[in-house]
Amino acid sequence: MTQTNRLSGGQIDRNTTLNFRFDNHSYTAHPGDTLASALLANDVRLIGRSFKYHRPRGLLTAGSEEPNGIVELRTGSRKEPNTRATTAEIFDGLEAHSQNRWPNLKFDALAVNDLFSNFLSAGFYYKTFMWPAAFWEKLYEPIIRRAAGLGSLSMEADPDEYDKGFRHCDLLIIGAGPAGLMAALTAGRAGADVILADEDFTPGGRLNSETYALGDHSAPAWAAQAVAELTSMPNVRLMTRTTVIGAFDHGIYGAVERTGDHLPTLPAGKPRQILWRIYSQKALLCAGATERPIAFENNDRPGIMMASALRTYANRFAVIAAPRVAVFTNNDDGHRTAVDLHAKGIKVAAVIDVRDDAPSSYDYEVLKGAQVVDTKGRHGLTFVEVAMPGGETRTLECGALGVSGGWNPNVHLTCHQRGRPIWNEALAAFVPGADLPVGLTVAGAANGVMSTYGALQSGAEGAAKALDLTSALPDLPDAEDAPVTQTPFWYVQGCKRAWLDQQNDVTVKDVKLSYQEGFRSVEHLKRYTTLGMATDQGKTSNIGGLAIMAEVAGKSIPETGTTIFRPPYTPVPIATFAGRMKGQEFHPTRLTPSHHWAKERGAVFVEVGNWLRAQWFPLPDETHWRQSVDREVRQTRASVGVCDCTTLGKIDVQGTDAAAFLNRIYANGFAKLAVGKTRYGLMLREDGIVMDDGTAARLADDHFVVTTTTANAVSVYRHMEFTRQCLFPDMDVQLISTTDVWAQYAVAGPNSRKLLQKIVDPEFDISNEAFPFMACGNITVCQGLRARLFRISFSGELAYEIAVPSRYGDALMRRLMDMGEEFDVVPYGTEALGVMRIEKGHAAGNELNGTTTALNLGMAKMVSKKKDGIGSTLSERAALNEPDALALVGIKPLEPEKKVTAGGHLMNIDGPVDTAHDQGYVTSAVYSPILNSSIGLGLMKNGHARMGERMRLVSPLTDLTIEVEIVSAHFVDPKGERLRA
Amino acid sequence: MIIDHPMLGPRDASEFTYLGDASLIDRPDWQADDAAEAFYEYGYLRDNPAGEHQELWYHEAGDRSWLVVTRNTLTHEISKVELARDVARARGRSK
Amino acid sequence: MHDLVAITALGGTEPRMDTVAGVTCSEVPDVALASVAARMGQENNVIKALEALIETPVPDVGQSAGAVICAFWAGPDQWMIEAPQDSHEGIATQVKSAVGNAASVTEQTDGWTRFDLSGPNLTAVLELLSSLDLRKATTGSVTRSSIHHIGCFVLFRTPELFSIYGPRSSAGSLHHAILTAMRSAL
Amino acid sequence: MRYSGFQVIKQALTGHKGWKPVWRDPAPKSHYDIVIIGGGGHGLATAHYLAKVYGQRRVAVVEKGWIGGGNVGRNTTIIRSNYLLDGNEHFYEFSLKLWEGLERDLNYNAMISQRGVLNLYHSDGQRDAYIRRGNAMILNGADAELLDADQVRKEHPYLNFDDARFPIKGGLAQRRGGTARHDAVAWGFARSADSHGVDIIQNCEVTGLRIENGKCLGVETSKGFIGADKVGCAVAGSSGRVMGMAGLRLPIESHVLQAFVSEGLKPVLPSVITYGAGHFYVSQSDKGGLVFGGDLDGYNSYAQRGNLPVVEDVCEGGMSLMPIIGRARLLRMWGGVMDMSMDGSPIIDRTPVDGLYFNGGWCYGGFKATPASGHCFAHLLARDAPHPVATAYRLDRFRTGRMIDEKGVGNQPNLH
Repeated sequence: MTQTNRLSGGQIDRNTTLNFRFDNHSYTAHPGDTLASALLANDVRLIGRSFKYHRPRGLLTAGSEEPNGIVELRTGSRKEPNTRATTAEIFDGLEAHSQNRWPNLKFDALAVNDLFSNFLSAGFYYKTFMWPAAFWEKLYEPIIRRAAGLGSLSMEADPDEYDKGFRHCDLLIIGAGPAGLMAALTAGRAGADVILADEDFTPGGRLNSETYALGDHSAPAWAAQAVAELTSMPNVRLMTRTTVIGAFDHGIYGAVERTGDHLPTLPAGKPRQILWRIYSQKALLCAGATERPIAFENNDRPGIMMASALRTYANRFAVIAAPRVAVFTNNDDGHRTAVDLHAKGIKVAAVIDVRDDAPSSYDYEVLKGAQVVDTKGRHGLTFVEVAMPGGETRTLECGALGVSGGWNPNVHLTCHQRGRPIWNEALAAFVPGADLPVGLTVAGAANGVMSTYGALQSGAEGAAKALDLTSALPDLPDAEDAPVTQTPFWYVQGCKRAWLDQQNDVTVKDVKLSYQEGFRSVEHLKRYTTLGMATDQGKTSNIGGLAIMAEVAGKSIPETGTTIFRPPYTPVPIATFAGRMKGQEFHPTRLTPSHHWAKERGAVFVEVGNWLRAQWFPLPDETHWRQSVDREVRQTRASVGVCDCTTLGKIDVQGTDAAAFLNRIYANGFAKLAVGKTRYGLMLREDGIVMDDGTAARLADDHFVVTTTTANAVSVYRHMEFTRQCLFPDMDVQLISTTDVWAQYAVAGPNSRKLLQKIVDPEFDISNEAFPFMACGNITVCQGLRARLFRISFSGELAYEIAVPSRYGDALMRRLMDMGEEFDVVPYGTEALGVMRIEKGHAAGNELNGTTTALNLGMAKMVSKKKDGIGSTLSERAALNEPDALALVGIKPLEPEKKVTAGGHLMNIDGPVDTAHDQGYVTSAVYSPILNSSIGLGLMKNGHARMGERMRLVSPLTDLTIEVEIVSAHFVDPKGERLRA
Repeated sequence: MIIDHPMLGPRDASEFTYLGDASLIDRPDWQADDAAEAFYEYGYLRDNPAGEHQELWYHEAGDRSWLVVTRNTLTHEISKVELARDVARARGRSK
Repeated sequence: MHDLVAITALGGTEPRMDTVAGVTCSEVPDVALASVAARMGQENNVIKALEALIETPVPDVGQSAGAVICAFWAGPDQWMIEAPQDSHEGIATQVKSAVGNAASVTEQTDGWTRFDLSGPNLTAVLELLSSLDLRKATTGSVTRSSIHHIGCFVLFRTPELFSIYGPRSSAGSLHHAILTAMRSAL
Repeated sequence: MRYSGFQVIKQALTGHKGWKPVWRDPAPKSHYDIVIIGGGGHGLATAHYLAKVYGQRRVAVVEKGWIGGGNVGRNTTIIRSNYLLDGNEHFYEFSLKLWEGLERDLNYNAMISQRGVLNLYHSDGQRDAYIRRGNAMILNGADAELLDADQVRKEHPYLNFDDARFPIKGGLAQRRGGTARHDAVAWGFARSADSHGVDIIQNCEVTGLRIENGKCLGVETSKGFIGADKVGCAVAGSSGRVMGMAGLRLPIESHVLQAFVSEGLKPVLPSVITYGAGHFYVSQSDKGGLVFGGDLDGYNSYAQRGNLPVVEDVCEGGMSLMPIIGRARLLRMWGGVMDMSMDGSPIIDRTPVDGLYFNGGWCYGGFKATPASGHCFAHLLARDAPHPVATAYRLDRFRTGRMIDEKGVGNQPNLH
């Protein structure tokens, strides 16, 4: 027997029957159903358990404000915890499970918490579990943590894809109810670029749930007709299944489009969801209103719902929660539910209205001035107990109770920029305040205009006003226009346990206790009781809590505080915010022109910023990386090696003031650098700390090529543009990056010149005399390919850097390898590069760590005092120039086989080992195959004056203490004879 | 946020890189007697107003212009956007 | 003439071409590029010289102009000059001789990779890639923006053809981003 | 009233009638020995230690709104002492030790949970930096442990080891680090300070500082003038505004830092994890929410809210590090205003104005520092000399060049 609770009519497609499973039972449903309506249709009322007391939970609402009907949707790696059944569209094969229960939904062991609820009052945990100390960590907390949470993750990577997109419009309309549709028609007909976003899969909002007419159409039919017209307009984009989640600065709205959640499986390449960044000139919030409950004894049983939800299920989904229903209300709208249900042949046990002057009915009993004081039914409502005005009580049999405490405008987005809603006495509700996000206005029920006609009218007017339309407003259909006033009724007096936040189990009592203990501001209330912190963010519960706090404080609600909301409007999968930027696509990957060649050679690659660089090139017989690196170093120092240094930043600096500009940028001077020469450049931040280093080659009087470290290429370029545009705006200097233009290779080793002479075209003399150390120039190679040659050395060997247009990098590398065979040429990677620069004592990233000065690095002399170089003034501050300032030193273990550890600290040979006696630290360490010893560079107090001193190198973290000798940082060729050879 | 670039029109602020207070344009004279103190204040002290703030943004993913943006730090409202080079010249900077 | 073999930014010897639902993304390697930046106070002379070179008024902010040799706006008083590679291998030299000391010219040919997207419904693809207001994208307009964290130039040649320039070293990531967006949007 | 399990049971059986307000709601007296501006974590902690440790009896805390409503109530609740530089490390280790005894000290359960903090590294350079840091921690008496990739995988198998753009090479763990229930920290300090006679005056905004010939005489407030021998300012996030009333410019910028929490989930994360290749750190609260954050929005702001690009940046980092969270939903996002100092380290010092003392510049290290900050500020206020573990936090260190720059990014606050 299936769909026993299905009625006639509704907006579902009975020609198609879909199968789905909940807690491993099979059921059927129809297109147009949500999981919630489908469960109700199949008479499933118990759907979940509450957070704290594990009380049985059914559906409270029919929309995205649902706190109770939340499930784990789908299975395996696609399992979605805490999914609202009320917004989950049914699809064939859908599978869902209840959550936060064990062993099963009907018999939940932790329901025992409910028996002890009196001891688990608000904030009880702050007052206990403190003794003995260890018990919290070992016993109490683990128990609390195990009980934490509702749904569970699959613990597998999310296999679906997500996209991000960007859209622009004149007017963004948020919500496609009567106000939103009318606004879109008004703006669309006027030719404006409109985006109309609605979270539902069928636009129309409340119109889809009501039986009254608009003009000569039924409400849903009028909505469908409006949608049809909007869809036909090229300037209107209707985005269904799209929730506008946040209002951000300057008219930017975040919107999540659920493109795949209603599909059994995603088509190849298609996203599950898209995060849209919508850039709007103006925005109109037409988000409608949310019905609010009344708190009374045991008001949390499955079957007790919002009155409007009962109506929605009956009218839109043709589903009734139970054959006998009752309504508990403080306003006329509640009666509308009774009328609609009665018209569908549902037995209305009674309408219980707290008002003595409530409207009467011929069709069913209306209990005026009455209140629901208790309910029965373990897993679902069976009876409600009503206190009559006279004091006697009546018991009504019913399987569902519709509750209406009035309506709250959905002001959420108006608060996203910390705007505060204001209290409206007539509505007894908060309406949007004055301080809205710039460009946002509000229409319809969201603005407190509760009648259908009023919504249509304010939608039309809102759009016209936002776009400054002068044309006449479109004609509006006749529609119900009943004036709405609400007399607040928040909770039934004298009840022991009446729920406000049904998911977090926050009751009226908890709010009163919160007040009693001094937690009296709204912020304290919600933090102390967890009211409104559940997955529904208190959409139905915050206002009740605030009202009760006001009552006990003897203040008005506005005096007590406001309920403001933060983004997102409804919860959003974390993956949606990430889009495609995850896994390998987290950041772009930059490859050098000879990457493919290196791959062929079996290179091992390492990430350097976004670059991939060859780290070393293992040979088939090499089993450990050290074998490869040692070989690369030995071969380079013995003959010749080639290293891809394309990743170094290259900046073209031109203009008549180019030299003067470099004088500002670098601490050392460049004015007198001759054309055809290169110079090492030391760059300081304005605070006097070393920022970067590199070389500047002068190709012409007004043309330099500057190199930066790979890591700092972007920040150095930015710094140069700042200096050029903001500090020296009249300097004639132009900058452009050429990093990607040139493939550049270091050719190093005693045979490097011989190798280059085989490819450099004969008209270019690169002999030591014609092309000495630090020379540079434009040349051609391999019969006419334009290239640049720099005689600079990082390794300390006779070395060059040669650059060719990137497209030829691969070919040049292959050519160098062929031509170099006779010299036993070796390609080397960043590891060997690092070994050789440390052997040579060149400072690099580990030394230029953002805290070191030129003095620390032994380059104090380079900081010219004769010119206005950035950073020179602040580099003179006292503390940066103390006698025992750190200085760059070389570190050698007394026993060569002992390993120097980068990050180890230097301590005197005897004396205590603690921070008070810390002498410095090791910045870089490698094994030198040349010295057959582990070596390191370090920064040590007064280091340059302590050559030959023996120190202890301690690294308690890696459990190491060795004795080392402090030596010059220049382990290899200190006089620099090799690089000048 | 959106920055209305004086040449390019409205652009998403995520295309820009932020530096800080536009007073960073007013780099002191390195030869002045109080240069040390002046550079310390220039480098380290900020008005940090809760309200209108003139600040430097760099159009890194765009045309590489440095801009001076006048923005309210309480509301994020932007009231003025200028090319930093023009501002620097107006403040008397040259070479 | 040298005998070194060039490879494309994506690493092939032949340019890559992919088609999804009638939209084609093709790698265009045979383009010569040079940047021109006016020297201080020489802005007008540069504009005159460039006009002669591209045989049409120099493009305004955010615009491109020219037939065989095309110029597009890259920044204040700064342009990129674009020409067919085989006929203009020495583009930088050619431009430099045209502008003389009125401007700084820099070889940019190998700094960039170019992908041309052609076909219907291109905006559906582009709105997944960049925040540009496509309502303002008219024939000839050029914008520099970032695509998946990669700084690019987007040139709108016609409603059914536009070119994306990205840094050569990021060609693989850019190409992946474009294809992904095509498969998602089309 | 003393809190205990017994008390909870007793009250339950007597209808919870006996629970008293956790702190009084006194009217301000005309004069106090010491007035603390700011009823946040640091201000309340300062009051607690002034009263309990330094025997000060006439102390008031004035708070613009409700106590605990500032950054102590809007952070990601992490406590740790894994710092590199001595100036910081011994201070934060002092703080962590105070955390370890705090609940007994306050007789309030702040749910301090030493579940461990793990900082991942993704390159040899990062590893070397972490080794130096771990050594500094140990040499300062803290605990530190270096893990290689296999050890990390063993403890956190759900991290992305197989499809990572920046593979995890290992991590630096501090087992004693963890989390605390941030609101409870504020309430616990308030309750203790109040019980020691401190007046906590809420909804009392400081509108001015009364300064006569170089001496601070008290504070002008929305509840009138309150005289004080000494005024301590602990309003991180608004330091510029309050110290501006004394005409002082600070080495501080105010920036917004966003934080995020997911819907409640059954336990996933055993400890706090920080991604080394993206802007993302995360822990799981005792209620089951993933509490996470990342980088500053990057621009000066007092707005307590951020924008989408950083939300996306943080989630991109999260998905790259742990793709299992893809289908967990982000429930709520908010922003806190940070005092970002010029070297990323705090300031606890006298000011040029006699009788005016300053505590600020906490960047996003403020929460974990709460007990030590209060203790050291109390020491400074009571003894007029810096506490031994806070000697480096001088206001004039930038003039002399004694910056405490953990990140090495210099005088650009939004990079710290």
